[in-house]
Amino acid sequence: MIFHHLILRVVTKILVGTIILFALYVQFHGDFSPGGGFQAGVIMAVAFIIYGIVFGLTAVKKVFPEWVVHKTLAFGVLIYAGTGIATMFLGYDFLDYDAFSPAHPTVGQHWGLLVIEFGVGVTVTGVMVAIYYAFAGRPPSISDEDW
Amino acid sequence: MSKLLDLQFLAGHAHYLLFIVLMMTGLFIVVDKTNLVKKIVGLNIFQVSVFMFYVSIGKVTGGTAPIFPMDDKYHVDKEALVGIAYSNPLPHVLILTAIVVGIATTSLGLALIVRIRESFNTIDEEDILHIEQEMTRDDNRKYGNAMGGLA
Amino acid sequence: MGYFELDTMTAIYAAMLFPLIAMAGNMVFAEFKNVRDTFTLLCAGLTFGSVLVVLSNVGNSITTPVSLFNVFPGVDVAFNVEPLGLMFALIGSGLWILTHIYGVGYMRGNNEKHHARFFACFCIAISSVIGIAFASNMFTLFLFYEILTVSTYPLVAHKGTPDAIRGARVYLAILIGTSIALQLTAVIWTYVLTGTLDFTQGGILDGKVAGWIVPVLLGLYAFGIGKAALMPFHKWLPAAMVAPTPVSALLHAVAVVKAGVFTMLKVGIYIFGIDFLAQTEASEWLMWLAAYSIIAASVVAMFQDNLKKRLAYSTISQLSYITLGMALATSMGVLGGAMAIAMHAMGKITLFMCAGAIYVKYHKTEISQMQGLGRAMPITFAAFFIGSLSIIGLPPLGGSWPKFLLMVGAADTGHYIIIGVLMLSSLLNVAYLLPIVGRAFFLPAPEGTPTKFAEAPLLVWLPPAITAIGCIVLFFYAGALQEFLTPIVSVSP
Amino acid sequence: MADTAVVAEHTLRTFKDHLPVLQVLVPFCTAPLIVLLGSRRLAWPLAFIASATALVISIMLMWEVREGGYVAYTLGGWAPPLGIEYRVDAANAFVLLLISAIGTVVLPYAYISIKDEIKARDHTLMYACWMLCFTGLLGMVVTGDAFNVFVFLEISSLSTYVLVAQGAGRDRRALTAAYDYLIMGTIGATFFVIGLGMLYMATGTLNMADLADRIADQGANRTVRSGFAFIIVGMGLKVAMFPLHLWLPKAYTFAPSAVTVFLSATATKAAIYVVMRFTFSIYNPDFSFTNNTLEIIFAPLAIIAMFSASFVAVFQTNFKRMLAYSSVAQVGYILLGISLLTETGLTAAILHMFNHGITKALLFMGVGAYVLRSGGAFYTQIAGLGRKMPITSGAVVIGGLSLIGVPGTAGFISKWILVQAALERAPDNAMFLAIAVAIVLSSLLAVVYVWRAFEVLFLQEPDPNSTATEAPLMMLVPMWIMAGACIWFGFSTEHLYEFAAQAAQGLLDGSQGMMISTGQGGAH
Repeated sequence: MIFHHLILRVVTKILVGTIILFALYVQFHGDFSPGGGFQAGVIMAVAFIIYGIVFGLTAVKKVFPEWVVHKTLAFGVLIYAGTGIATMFLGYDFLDYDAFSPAHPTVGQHWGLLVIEFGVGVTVTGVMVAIYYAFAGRPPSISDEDW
Repeated sequence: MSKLLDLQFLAGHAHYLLFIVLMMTGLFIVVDKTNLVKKIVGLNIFQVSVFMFYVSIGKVTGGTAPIFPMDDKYHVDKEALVGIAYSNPLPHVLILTAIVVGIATTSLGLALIVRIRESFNTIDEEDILHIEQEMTRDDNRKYGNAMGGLA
Repeated sequence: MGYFELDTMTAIYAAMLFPLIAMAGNMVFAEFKNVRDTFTLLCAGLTFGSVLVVLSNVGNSITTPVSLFNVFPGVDVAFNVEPLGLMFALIGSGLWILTHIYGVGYMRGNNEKHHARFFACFCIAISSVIGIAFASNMFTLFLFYEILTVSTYPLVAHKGTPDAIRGARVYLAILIGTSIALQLTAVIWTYVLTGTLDFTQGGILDGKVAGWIVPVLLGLYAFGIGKAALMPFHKWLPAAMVAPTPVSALLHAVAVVKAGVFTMLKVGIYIFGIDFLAQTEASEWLMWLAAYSIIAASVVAMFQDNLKKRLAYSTISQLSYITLGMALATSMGVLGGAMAIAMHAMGKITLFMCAGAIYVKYHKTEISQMQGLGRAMPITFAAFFIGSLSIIGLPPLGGSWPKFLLMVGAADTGHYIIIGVLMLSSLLNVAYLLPIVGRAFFLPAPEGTPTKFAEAPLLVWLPPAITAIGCIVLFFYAGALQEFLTPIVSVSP
Repeated sequence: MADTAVVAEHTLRTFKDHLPVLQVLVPFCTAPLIVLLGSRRLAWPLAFIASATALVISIMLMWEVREGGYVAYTLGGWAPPLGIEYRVDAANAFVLLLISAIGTVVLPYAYISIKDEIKARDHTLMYACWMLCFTGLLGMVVTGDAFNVFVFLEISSLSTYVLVAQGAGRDRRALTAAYDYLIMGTIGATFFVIGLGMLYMATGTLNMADLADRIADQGANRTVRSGFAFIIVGMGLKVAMFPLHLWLPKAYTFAPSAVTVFLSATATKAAIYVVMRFTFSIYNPDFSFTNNTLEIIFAPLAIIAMFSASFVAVFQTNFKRMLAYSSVAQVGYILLGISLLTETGLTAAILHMFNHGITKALLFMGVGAYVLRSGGAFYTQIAGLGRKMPITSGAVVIGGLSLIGVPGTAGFISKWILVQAALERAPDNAMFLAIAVAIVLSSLLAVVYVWRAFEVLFLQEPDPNSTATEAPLMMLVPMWIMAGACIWFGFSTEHLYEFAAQAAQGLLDGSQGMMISTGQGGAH
């Protein structure tokens, strides 16, 4: 835990929340304005990464443990695929969102898109954070046996 | 092309030229540099050139971002649509995928480099090559006379 | 007896199956040698029995092919019976019984290792011989031809000594090499040209091809059938002599080499057709090559001191008789060749078994060491004597007929030089075979050579004695045999 | 509940329509599931169930297209050419079957081999990667959208790099092998994308069938041609086409045995399928440039590969590496079959894809078993194991014979048909006679390198203090399934042959081949 760089830490603490908020905005606004899962995911990840950079890996791992990261990224993919499977169970093609409200396809598309974008967002967040952990979490030189 | 150097033609295809230049730069780095990380960088430049190529395909002169103008109730307002040219979104979408793939490749490559660094203590191709030749020589010293008789 | 009411195809399959059962038995009873060997003997008997059933059912008529299964459109694994194949099957399975008895005696008397593996591979070889004999198209024949090659490799390399391995390598390299590089090409080419591979009376190529292709194709076949040991692809035969004698006896005097010349005859008769060969004169060169092989091999044989090597070279020259018979492209020649298969088999196996007997008893391989051994092993050497006379082709021994027929065939086609060649080769045979017997009986035995009667074990000297008698018997049944074989040359409507 | 019953009934009715997407979806969902559960005990069963399901699906697909025609499926209900379309005809049904069958048979084997060769903590992720690789390969083959091919290609490649790198536990050279493969593979994939971009410029579509039509309409122009060049080179890297094969031997040698088995039997095959699809269906083979590429570039390269790679294989001292080189040579056969441009030739190529798949899988499995028992694949390490591990070695012998192409084995059939194809063209061009001879001669080299292995295995004396025993049953069963397949398809090939011919026809019909529709898939 690093105790210097007061300004950095204060600013970060303020920023992280905002970043997450913005990420959520991009996420859920993505289906009718620029944005979407990919961008939102990366932004969300940025929140954690900046936290990690400033407060150290151990701190951020307390907030967002590594195993949770792995589950998250797997879970996002499942949300995505699950949506498709759901449409299939409703008797439509894979990922045919009309299934969700056959009466008003637009609405169906809207919801479907929202869900899968959420899945994408979750996955991207997970992946980005995972990559950050993977590289940041490695002491520079370590013998092959003990890791 | 009557003229030897058709400037108009070149100007018209500037983005292709740029794409080619970038691509060649990338490839050259991949082939020439012995530092594994630099190779990855070269690979990235190479891929980026392709992304640019795709994006440039999608451009429609005077086209704008392909998003329907909406009124406050999130309904497409028909009259705003009139006379708007949209760029072709498909290449951009494709490239979004390609970019993601690129990121995955890069991070995987870097991860491999980290491991290589850990087990070879170098990220320079030449040195690694020497080490590996040494290993092969050891193998042959240990098992080399295993020709199972003359073939 | 219900057993004889087996229908022909079942009998054929049975004949191919029993050896495999025997193989399985060898694997299972690997440890109990008596059980194992009796079991194998039983299977050998049954195999011979089933072939006899085929004989009694079919006689010397030619049955229509029955397809076992279709491999891919236009090519299938199918079998039929025709006199030549039936004769080959009879020889193969019949002599297997004797050789097995002999083999048991030899392997035990010589205390070789890995009996089970040895006999197992032996069984596979026999099974594929039966397959070759009854194959009704070139594909099937080629299939079993290759299985035979692969299954005999472990037998040749059996001793596992470096030179055994080297010999086995030569064996494999030449046989696989020729068959894949040349024969396979020829077969596929034939298939592409004619769209069929079935053996049909009068050949399938007639009218399909002409000009330069015919000799080329014949060449691909003639050299591709490496087992026929046509020069220059004969080296494998001497090389394979590193194998234990039973192998040399059955496989390199009967099964393998005869499979080669048998294939050669089949190709000549049923793929090209004698008349087609005759009119295109495509086989002219092959005839001369065969003639050359006959003389050259005999000459080489004269200078071999190792008994088995000498016999090997003599085999090479004898095989070329059969190739010659095919190349003469006359019915007489072909008949001669066909008969030579039987006669030579009988004679040569005798000689090899005798050689083995000598080795088992006194571990002598070089002819020069065998002086005066005749007093110790009279029966063996008597058998050897008869065998050599049969090879030379003197009446009253089986070997005389094929030579006679070949000469007639040569006379028909007006190749009088060939007659001379045959004469000469007989003289050469005399020159390289009889001295062995002569030395054994009449020359004074050097120090250390036992002189009082001490034969090899019963199991080892009995079989050659039987085959020797067989040589004499065959002389009197030659006519019948010729009768039996005639259908193969009479072009059916 | 009533409506669930309705839903269930509805689902059953439409299950058949969903086959194409399920083929990919099942393994695709399994991968994250394995990670999510994160249980070492559940990972393998899940993977196995997924592959088995994929196998069943591929068989059902094959059954649907056996009469020719195709099954189409539109993703998200967007009609092609706009939406992504999955389209299965005889050709890809065949490859799908090969891949899923191999995947299913290899997994039980992999269970032991992976346990032995890889640290326990990596197992779950390992199987997840395996599933992703499986997904990618199936996807490459099943999809009817050109860009989708690239996506799946990358999915499979990325997971492949990871899988190869797993060999680092035994030999650190696996890392560099994976790295080299990554660099080359990425360049190849990117070339492929450039090619697609050019196609898109020229035609404005990425749907294969649509592409085929438009190219047929507008004929060859410079963009289309250069696109072809990029695609062929890009895929050539993945196929390990002769001069572009450098990554293969190293990757196959140092990857974990199970991974090598899986990759050698499937990865190159999927890439070859893509090459076939592009050269024959999308680029109409009547185009002179397609023709020339095949006859002037593919054929010579293939022949060089057949000889040079086999020749190198002869002098290897490591069984695994030897087999890797022979793989390069065998790819040569397949490409040669493609370059003959006749239906027989293409049939031979497709058949050889299949036969070589099972043969190589069998042989590499054998190597894996030896590695498991004697700790290495060098000839000195496996010397005399033929007596210590008779059952394994028996299977290896069958595989070796099939690799040589001895009659009675699968390898013989495809070689036969290949030679036949060459000879059929001999009358109009004597060069093909030479090619036929080249094929048989190169298989003689196969005799040499295979037989060396046999002699080492059976004729050399085993190391006295080696404790090698017979491989465990879970390895033997898959091996003998493959061995049985080698024998079976060496004798009764007719159905396989007819299907391959069917596929070849479909491919050779070019754009028309993709137009004939009998089975229309897709719900509603």
